[in-house]
Amino acid sequence: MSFFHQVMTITRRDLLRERRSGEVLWVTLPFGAIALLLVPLAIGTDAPTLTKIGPGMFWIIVMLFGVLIAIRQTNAETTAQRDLVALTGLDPAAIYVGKSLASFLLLLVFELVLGIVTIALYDVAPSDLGVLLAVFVLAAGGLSLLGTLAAGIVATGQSATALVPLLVAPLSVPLLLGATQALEAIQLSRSSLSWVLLMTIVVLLLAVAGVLSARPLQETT
Amino acid sequence: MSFFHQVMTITRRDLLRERRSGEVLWVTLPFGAIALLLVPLAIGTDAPTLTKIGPGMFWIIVMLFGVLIAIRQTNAETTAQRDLVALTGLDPAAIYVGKSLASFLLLLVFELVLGIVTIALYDVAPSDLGVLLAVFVLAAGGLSLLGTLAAGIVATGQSATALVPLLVAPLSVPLLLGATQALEAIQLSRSSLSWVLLMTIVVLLLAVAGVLSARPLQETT
Amino acid sequence: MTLVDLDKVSVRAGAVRILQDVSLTVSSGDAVGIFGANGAGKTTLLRLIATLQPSAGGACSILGIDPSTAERYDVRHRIGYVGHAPGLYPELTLLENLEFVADARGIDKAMAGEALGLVGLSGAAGRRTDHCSHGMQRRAEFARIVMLEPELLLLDEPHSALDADAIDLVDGLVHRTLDRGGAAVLVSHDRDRVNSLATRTHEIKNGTLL
Amino acid sequence: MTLVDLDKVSVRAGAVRILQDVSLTVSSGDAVGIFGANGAGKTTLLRLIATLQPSAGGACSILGIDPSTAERYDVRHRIGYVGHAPGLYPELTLLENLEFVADARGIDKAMAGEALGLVGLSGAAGRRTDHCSHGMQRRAEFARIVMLEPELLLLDEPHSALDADAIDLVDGLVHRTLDRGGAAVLVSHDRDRVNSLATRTHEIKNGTLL
Amino acid sequence: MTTTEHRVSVWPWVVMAVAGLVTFVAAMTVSPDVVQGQLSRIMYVHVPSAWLAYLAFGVTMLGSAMYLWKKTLTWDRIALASAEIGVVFTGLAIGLGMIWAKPTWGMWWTWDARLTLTAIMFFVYLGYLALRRTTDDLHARAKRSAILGVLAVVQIPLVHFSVIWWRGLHQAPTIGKPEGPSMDTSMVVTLLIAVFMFTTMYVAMMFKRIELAKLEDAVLVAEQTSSGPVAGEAVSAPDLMRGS
Ligand code: HEM
Ligand SMILES: Nc1ncnc2c1ncn2[C@@H]1O[C@H](COP(=O)(O)OP(=O)(O)OP(=O)(O)O)[C@@H](O)[C@H]1O
Ligand SMILES: Nc1ncnc2c1ncn2[C@@H]1O[C@H](COP(=O)(O)OP(=O)(O)OP(=O)(O)O)[C@@H](O)[C@H]1O
Ligand SMILES: [Mg+2]
Ligand SMILES: [Mg+2]
Repeated sequence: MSFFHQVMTITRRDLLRERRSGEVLWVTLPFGAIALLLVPLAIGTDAPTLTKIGPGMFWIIVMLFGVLIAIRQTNAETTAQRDLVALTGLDPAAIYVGKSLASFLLLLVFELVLGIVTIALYDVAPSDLGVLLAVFVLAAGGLSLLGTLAAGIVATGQSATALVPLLVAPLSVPLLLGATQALEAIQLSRSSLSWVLLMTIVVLLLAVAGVLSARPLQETT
Repeated sequence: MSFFHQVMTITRRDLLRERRSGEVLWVTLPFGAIALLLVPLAIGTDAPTLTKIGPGMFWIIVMLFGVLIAIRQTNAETTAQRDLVALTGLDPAAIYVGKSLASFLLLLVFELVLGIVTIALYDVAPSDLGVLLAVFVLAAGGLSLLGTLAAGIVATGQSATALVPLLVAPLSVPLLLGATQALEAIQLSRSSLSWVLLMTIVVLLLAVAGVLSARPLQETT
Repeated sequence: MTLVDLDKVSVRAGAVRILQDVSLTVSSGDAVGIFGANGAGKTTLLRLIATLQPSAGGACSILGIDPSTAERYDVRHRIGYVGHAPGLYPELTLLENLEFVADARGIDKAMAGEALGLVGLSGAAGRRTDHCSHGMQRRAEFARIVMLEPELLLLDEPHSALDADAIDLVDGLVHRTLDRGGAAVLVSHDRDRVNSLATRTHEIKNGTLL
Repeated sequence: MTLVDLDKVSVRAGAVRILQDVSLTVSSGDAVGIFGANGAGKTTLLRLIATLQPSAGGACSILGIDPSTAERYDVRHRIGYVGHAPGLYPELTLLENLEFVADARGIDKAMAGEALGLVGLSGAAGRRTDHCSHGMQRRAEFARIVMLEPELLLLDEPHSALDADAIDLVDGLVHRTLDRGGAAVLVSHDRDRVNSLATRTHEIKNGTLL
Repeated sequence: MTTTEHRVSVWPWVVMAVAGLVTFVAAMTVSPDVVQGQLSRIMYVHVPSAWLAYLAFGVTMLGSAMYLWKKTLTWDRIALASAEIGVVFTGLAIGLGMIWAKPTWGMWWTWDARLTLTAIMFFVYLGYLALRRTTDDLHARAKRSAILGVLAVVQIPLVHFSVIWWRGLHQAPTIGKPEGPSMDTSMVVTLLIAVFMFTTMYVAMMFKRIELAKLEDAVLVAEQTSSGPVAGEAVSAPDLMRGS
């Protein structure tokens, strides 16, 4: 059976489960939005500051919740469910990509909604929508790949859970940096190409790492 | 059996489970710290701004993760486990207080660690440790009571979990307000009493609401 | 003495009817066996008696109180319920799980280890629950019963997942409970075993007790 | 034809030895019954054969391949494993659960509904899994077997939680598998039922197969 | 349950229409504010909407508290009706505020504390309404939402005092001030008329909504006592041979 078909099977499953539990849509998303709403209250409202930190806030929230979204199901998955999936004979690499794809789509929605909130709240005017979209897609992609990879490591045992932040933190830095810098660049109408490239490289790296580690990771469970 | 003994039973259980899973210590806490670390990266390091937003950032993170900490077990709890606890005949009010107490202690640790990170990172000099401590305790108390209460309100079905953020985040505004304003007050060496009082009132309100609603809530599950 | 008295009780999940007009009386010394097809409503009935499942009509009296009132908190410690899924915390050891219950009931914690010994798990007392086999977890549940000696036993498929020794243990538990003037309700698909154990049996079909 | 060939295989969890020097051969047409006390290692053995449990020594050959190599992905679809806990997603309906499996195996989705009908769950196909009784969930697991018709059946306490009809279904499934030239390994505490079903039985004691 | 219990009354519609019309006329006839010009007319709807939202949520709190005490569903229905109307008024205040903000502040929305807190209040009571959808058991639903209904009220003072606690763009109290309103009397009078009209409108809406709530509950009860499908019938005897 084609790799693509296998990927879509997993993606469909995850999106269906999400539709039923509504975890992302009803828990993570509101939390993120509310966080953005509360920031100004917390740091004292002062227009220039807010406009300055607005985009940064947005990316921090996206980063944090992005990872939460990507590792969400694995924590819930039971041994029986893992056995079931394993015995369908699906290629672990396809499972990895499928899970990442589902998280990616959810994250994209998350980014869009929060993006609107940010624009409304911090009156940051988005310019150069092309780059903006590219950055959104790359950030969502990177985070979902990263989170799914981390989740795979978690799934290998309780003790491993500790590794997740340690793994996520360093790898999310280039993404965060790329995203913020790229947007700043377009604000100052400088070229954001280098930053977009940085993000692209990170995403590709993560994809490769995830696909290659998928089988070894599954074996250890 | 004494109410206090019942409370401690639940608190001990929760802390023991936490020690085993290390969820708060190894996932939530590092994530919070990382979030604080990433903020300067995201918004571009600029000392005065950072010092200005530092405390606010701290409280936002505490708020978000505080809620996650307070509702963590409820989502995981199985029907069999709920039945078990119900049939021990423990007073639901004691269960509520016990759960809150456990979350409170975890949150306190969380606050202290993040507080240190904040001071180191945003060079905000904490003055008047007495008030500071009071605010920390009240914030942790309020959040844990609120989170546990919300978890109880929605502990009926998946669909209900959705509402936790909608319930918690807004209701935590007065806590956030009190905490930030009180600290600002001591920074400007004004009296922070009124804000500490505000927080105290909110905490007491939540405690009363939680205790009174514990039985009706359990009945409905 | 009547321990359980259900009079035309119904249970629903929204519009779906799970139990309808179930009437059942259990007096001390009774061991009532309940049989029925999958999905007939046995577990629901058991949870209803355990005051864990609210009823949608009819009159219940469990250990002399109406479970829809707050009085149920006063009788719950007299009920011993073992369901399909084990009521244990997977990240705790078997011993810690039992100690929690002992603690919650104000019993000496030493009893927990003792009870585990009596169900033949003293060797695994310190093992994480999620590292224990299914049957071991079931045994640990019965260790809880051994420790608390409840008056009213409500056992959902008590013999499943247990080896011969453990099955004897369960049967012994039921007999001891009856001897102490308690009662038991046994839900099972294993008619032979339960028939030999029960003083009386009922069929449940599509939510109605025959 | 040999489907399973274990030669002095051991399984450990850290320092704990769960299985030691287990040798077992299962050829097509065999229905091997495995008995043993709680915690003896039956489930572990079954998961080992299902290529789900890595071995710590000895030589395994499952459906002609070495499960420690990546080849296992090529044979897993020929294995039908039903464990203690149901491998279902509680928030999905029974039908959706089976459709996912059908999808993952590239089978026509219509087969899913059909299989549910064959195990007597057509009425509950649209019901959320966590709203289904324990036995209904077990049945849904066997619906998966009905749908996939695997060559090698690995059933952990296949008869537990099932009513008489469903038990006949399981026995029927085993017979059909054998008739198709497949094989089955049946772990159980219900010796009578398995004895009548198995072509040969083994005892497992403290991790060693007798 | 006989249908005669559920007479559908028409007068509330009339009251609402009249009240709305009077407010409109008043707002349009009064001389415009010197600074704001024609825009100031928005105030006569914006401010009463906000205040009525306060009133509505206050009533929700009372209804909820009374339910927790008396355990009678009438109080639950009052709480629900008032919350729903309050959400409508809050939405109106926000909407008009935004329309007002665009020309005066040059943007639809900004980080102002009152704006943020008003939005949050809006979402909390949406959450309240959503919470009610999560169970069909009337008393379970009432209990759970009542607790929220009581707690959520803290936001009224938050929104009201926000302009004092956080200096922002939004108008500070001009009417509620101790030293009397700093506003042209004709405007104050018009505003008071508007507020009065909005209040009557609220009362009428309450009647309608409670009427509807009664019907909804009746439907639920009927559904839950009617002979619905029997769960057990979903399971039948398997026949494997059909497959082969
Ligand atoms: C989205 C934007 C807005 C929102 C959410 C909003 C919300 C509110 C709320 C909740 C109140 C009631 C406050 C109280 O009395 O406790 C209020 C009052 C008021 N608003 Fe707005 N408002 C918005 C925009 C505006 C704008 C643009 C103006 C005019 C420049 C304005 C002028 C006023 C005035 C004059 C009052 C009465 C103040 C008092 O006397 O207390 N609002 N608004
Ligand atoms: N990670 C682990 N650490 C320690 N012991 C373990 C671990 N995993 C399994 N075991 C032990 O391995 C033994 C075999 O478990 P298994 O589930 O195979 O038993 P079983 O024969 O299926 O028992 P049952 O009849 O109760 O199902 C058990 O004693 C169990 O406690
Ligand atoms: N929330 C719900 N919505 C719809 N149906 C439900 C719900 N909860 C339970 N049911 C149905 O109630 C019926 C009775 O369930 P119960 O667990 O009591 O059956 P049981 O007799 O224990 O079956 P088993 O022998 O399989 O354990 C089942 O058909 C189940 O699908
Ligand atoms: Mg059952
Ligand atoms: Mg086993």
